[in-house]
Amino acid sequence: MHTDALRYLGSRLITTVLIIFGAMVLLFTLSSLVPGDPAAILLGPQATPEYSKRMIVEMGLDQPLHIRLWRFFSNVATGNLGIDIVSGRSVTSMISAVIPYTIILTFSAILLAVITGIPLGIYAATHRGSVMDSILAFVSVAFIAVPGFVIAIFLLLIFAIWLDWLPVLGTSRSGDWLDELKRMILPTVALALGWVGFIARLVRTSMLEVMGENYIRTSRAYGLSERLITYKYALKNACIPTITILGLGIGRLLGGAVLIEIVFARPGLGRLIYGAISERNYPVVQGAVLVVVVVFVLVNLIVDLSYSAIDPRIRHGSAGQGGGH
Amino acid sequence: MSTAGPPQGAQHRSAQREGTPVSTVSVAAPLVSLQGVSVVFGGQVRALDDVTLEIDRGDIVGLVGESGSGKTTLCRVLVGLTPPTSGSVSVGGETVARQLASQPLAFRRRVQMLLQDAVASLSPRMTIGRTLREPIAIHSLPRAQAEQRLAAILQRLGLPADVTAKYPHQISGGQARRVGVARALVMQPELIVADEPTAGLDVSVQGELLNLLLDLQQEFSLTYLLVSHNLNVIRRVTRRTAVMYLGQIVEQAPTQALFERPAHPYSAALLSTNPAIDPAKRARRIVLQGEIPSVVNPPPGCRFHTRCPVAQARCKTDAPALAEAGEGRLVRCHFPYSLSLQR
Amino acid sequence: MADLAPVTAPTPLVRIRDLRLEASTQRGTAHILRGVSLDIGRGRILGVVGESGSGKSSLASCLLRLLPGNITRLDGSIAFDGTELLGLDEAAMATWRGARIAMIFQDPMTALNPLFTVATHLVDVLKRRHPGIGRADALARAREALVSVGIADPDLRLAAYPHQLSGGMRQRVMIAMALLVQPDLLLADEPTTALDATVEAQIVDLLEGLRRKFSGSIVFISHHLGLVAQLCDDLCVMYGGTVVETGPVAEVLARPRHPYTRALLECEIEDDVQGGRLKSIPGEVQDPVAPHVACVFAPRCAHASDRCRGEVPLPVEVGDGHRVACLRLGEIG
Amino acid sequence: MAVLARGAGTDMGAAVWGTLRKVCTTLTGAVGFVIVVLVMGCALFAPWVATHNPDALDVMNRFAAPSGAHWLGTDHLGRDLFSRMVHGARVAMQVALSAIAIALTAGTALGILAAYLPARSERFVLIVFDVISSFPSLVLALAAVAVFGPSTGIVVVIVAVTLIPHFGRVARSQTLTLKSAPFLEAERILGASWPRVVFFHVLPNILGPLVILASMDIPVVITIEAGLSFLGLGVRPPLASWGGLIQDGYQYLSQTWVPVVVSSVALGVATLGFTLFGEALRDAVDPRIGREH
Repeated sequence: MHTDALRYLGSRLITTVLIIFGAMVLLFTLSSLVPGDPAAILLGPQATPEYSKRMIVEMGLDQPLHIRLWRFFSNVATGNLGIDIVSGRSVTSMISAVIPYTIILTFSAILLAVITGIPLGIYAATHRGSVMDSILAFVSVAFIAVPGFVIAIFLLLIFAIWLDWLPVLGTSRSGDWLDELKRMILPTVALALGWVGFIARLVRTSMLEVMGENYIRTSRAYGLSERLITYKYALKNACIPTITILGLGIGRLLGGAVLIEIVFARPGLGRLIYGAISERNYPVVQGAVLVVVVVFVLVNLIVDLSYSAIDPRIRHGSAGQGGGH
Repeated sequence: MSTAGPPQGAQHRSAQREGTPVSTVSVAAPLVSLQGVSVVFGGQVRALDDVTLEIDRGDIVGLVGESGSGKTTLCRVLVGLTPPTSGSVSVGGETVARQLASQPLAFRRRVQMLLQDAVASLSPRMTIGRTLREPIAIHSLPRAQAEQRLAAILQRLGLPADVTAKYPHQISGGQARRVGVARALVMQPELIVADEPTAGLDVSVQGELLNLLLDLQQEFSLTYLLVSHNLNVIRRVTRRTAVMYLGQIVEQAPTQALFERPAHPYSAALLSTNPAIDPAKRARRIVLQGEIPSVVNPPPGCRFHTRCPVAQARCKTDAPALAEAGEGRLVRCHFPYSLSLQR
Repeated sequence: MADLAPVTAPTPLVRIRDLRLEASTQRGTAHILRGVSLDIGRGRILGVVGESGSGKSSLASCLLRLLPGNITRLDGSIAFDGTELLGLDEAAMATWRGARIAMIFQDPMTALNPLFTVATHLVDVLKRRHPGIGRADALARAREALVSVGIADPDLRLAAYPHQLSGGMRQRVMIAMALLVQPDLLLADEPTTALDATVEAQIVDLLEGLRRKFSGSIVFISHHLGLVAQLCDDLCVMYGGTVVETGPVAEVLARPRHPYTRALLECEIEDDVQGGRLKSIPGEVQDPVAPHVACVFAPRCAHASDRCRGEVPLPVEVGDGHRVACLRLGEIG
Repeated sequence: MAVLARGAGTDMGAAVWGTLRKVCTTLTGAVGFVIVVLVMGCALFAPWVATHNPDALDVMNRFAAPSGAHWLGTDHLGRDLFSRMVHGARVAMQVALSAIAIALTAGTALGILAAYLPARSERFVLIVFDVISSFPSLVLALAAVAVFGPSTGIVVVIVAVTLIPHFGRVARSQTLTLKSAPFLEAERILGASWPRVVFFHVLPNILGPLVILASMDIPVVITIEAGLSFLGLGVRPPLASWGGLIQDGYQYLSQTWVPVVVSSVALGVATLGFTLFGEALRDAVDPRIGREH
């Protein structure tokens, strides 16, 4: 039992490392395709050929590809994501300055989605076929289907411009946390709504599916109360697909956060990448994208491990055998 | 012995078989010969272990055993779906491996299989007609002749003409089984491996299918290997039976002799799990303790010793070999006949 | 129905009268049970046999009133020790489940929740049966129950999740669960069908041993006539949603009166006469959508007359508790 | 699996027709179907549906309110919004359909291949899939745009690449299930060659679910294209695209909200319509499709 769990942990860790490794190779390949000379961009039109050459040597761009790849890996491993070719600042410090905004936005959105989506899903499943169930179904699909930035624009238009209830753009400059909290509301809701619908629907379907399983019939045959069956026996099973989806959700939310940050003019990885693209500042893009990927992969790892905490079959390395899934 | 049914030839052969020891070569070479066949999956799962089995031309051999006994693997080895890890499998005097390498299609025509789940063995998005023409297309059989043959077979099997326009989910389980038989017969095979042909059929209709299989055996001079967990079917239909446990054949004997007096303790226990309806005929119930061990880590010595009611010290260390025990039977036991079915 | 007055000395535990179950399907209304009348004797094991579509599993579901959602009609009478089960509301019925009626299912692999340990399953069932029971007490009883179904290392098994147990072990756990609530009626729906032969023998042995410890009645549903003959006291033969013949097992099997029972017994090949033709019943099983206006077996019956094709036979007492539903009983002997 | 064949008999056309009818029996399915037909119609017949040249400038008439001449008004350059929206549908459908066609083909091929490859190679393919899907689509697109500059072609390629693992995994798992299916065993016992098995037996049985997944991916691709164009990193102006229209309007939000609302509603209705249709299609065929992810 114990060794199975360790083996599972080990294989999951190896896969995670391989994925991050692969992502770095992919980013590096892209970067080696960047047209033009980064040194020339950095130095502008005044660059003398000698100075430009010195710069190229300094940045190691004259080295063969595999040496540059190796250098990229060892730099990343030591936390060095390169140098912003426009300002000359360290990419790592630029990213660490803005990443808290993105992380907080993403995680408050997922938290909001979970604490509203799961109860809604349970309600819909236990009141199957009711009017409320149908309304929830339609609202869910609308939230899922309509792009997040469109929802963001509408929220902005309604609550900030027409109703003028909430401050609109950016973060609080005064450091006033209440003001900052207010400014967080719209972006968080805009980012979360799609996932509220998604989680509500997923919980509903999984719940209904689990309710049809033989082991629920066993519980019924022994007269266990409907409440015990729903909230103890069925909910745990129904949560497993939801948890799996959450891992993927973080990735999509990180992607969505980029757009939301731009709509609401909030600082964060999205704005950093956006700004860097218009400057053709590839090292910044590369560093920021890599950070997004690493966060995504690590969150997925955590999700997978917590999943095994719920499901003993994964823990014991016997997934898929027996047990109706 | 068997008086009513078997054709002249078969009777002749079975008489021969009783007279001569099994291990020596009989006059006609057996159609199927497995010699010391083992199959190991992934380096540790010993699905088959040193299986030796011969099937005479025109014979009907039964195979019984529980899950993990290796019945299915044996079938797959025989039809060339699973290569043996060691040992040799030959059909018609030439090894399956060589036939698959030199003329695979000829081997496929020679050996056919009826799969356990008859409905699922038909391609779900193809009409029955197209499924039945698959062998013709794959083997580029002469079209007109093959079509004629197919029509004759369908009629012989009592399948309605409109069945060919239907899809598998639109026909009954009994019909699906017959379609499977028809598909095999188009190839004019010599050997048919039938994996649980009556599984899932109600007892009121299984007789019809078995009668059909028996008739076809005569008409098309077929040889059968019949796998079933229904001991009544094995007892009634087959002439020889092999009992498998944990990847090994533990006993192999003429069916009637086996059911009357099993030599291996496992055979005795297995046969006793099938209580007769008539209390007068009901044998003593032998209840084995424990569960079937895993094939990944089979017990040392005799594989059955962990559950054997009559095991002795020697059984825990010495692995018995398949040895002759009279009446044309082979038994893998140090102490054959020590567990009796009699009350 | 007056002719169905109880014959056995004590009143039966359960008296089922004219039970009808219908469900809506894509092809129309399916008649799953077409007027079943049956007694379940106190302390007796009743074997219910029948082929697919005979309604034997649905009969068990009716007794527990755990039915799928597409049921459109359930009427007749199930009198359980004087209480009419069909008259109870859902809340009242729930108090019967896991108290006076318990059930063992066919597929032990899916009958237990994969995310909860054996202990959780057993303790929850006990707490529902005896509200107020302490956890330690419940665990002790669960442990005891596991021992009584032949589980050698109960503490290990209590802590185990279902996937860590073999099929036979899971079925033992299910039996232990049933024993824990000490029901008056235990329903066993093909409890050994999914098991290997030698493990099946163990479970049959266990069920037979139960007779000494268990005072309630058992309904044992199976398609294996030999098993029923060995294990049961009474036999009920079902076909097409009706009971065609019922009575003491030895009597029915030794002197079957209904043409279907006889045909079924002939299909059971027990002899080793090689070569002879195997018997089968021509035709196909009754279409559940077909209306119930005649003997359901008439289309396949060798003795069917015009009367059989136009009239529904009622059960007739032919011996001590031996009842047969056949219109031509007198003629065919 | 055998869904399209179920009940419909022999004719493939009849099967498709039957499925569509089933889709339209639900209200949401019918609404989705109508929207899909409208969007497709606009895309196919944009020049005829549009009332104006979408690129015709009329700076004197900028931010015109909706009227008989301009049904939805004009944008900041005086271009007719309705006509730009109709042409935006064309761009959206072009991007969505070509990206999905590429991803479906490549993903299915890779998925089937992975299922038949030895374990080690299969694991490599799966890791590659994992690597690709560890990039949120939009983020990978941003990285690519940073390198190659904004263009419709890049959007198509990147979206296709990010969708390949989606189809590839489903194709693989479906093929693995089929591989041990008795009817494929039967084919092997009959001696069928592997191309025959793959093309005649595996492909027809996995294509149905994959096509339905593809239809459910259409709104996802529309969203990504619109998002990139909204950032000015997708379809290049002056070509009309829904995301670009929203961006144009968003710039001038302080002056008028009409263009933003109109183009957002168009985008929202289109993605909602395709989602409703895709889900109704899935439910009509097999509600479990795509649930493994």
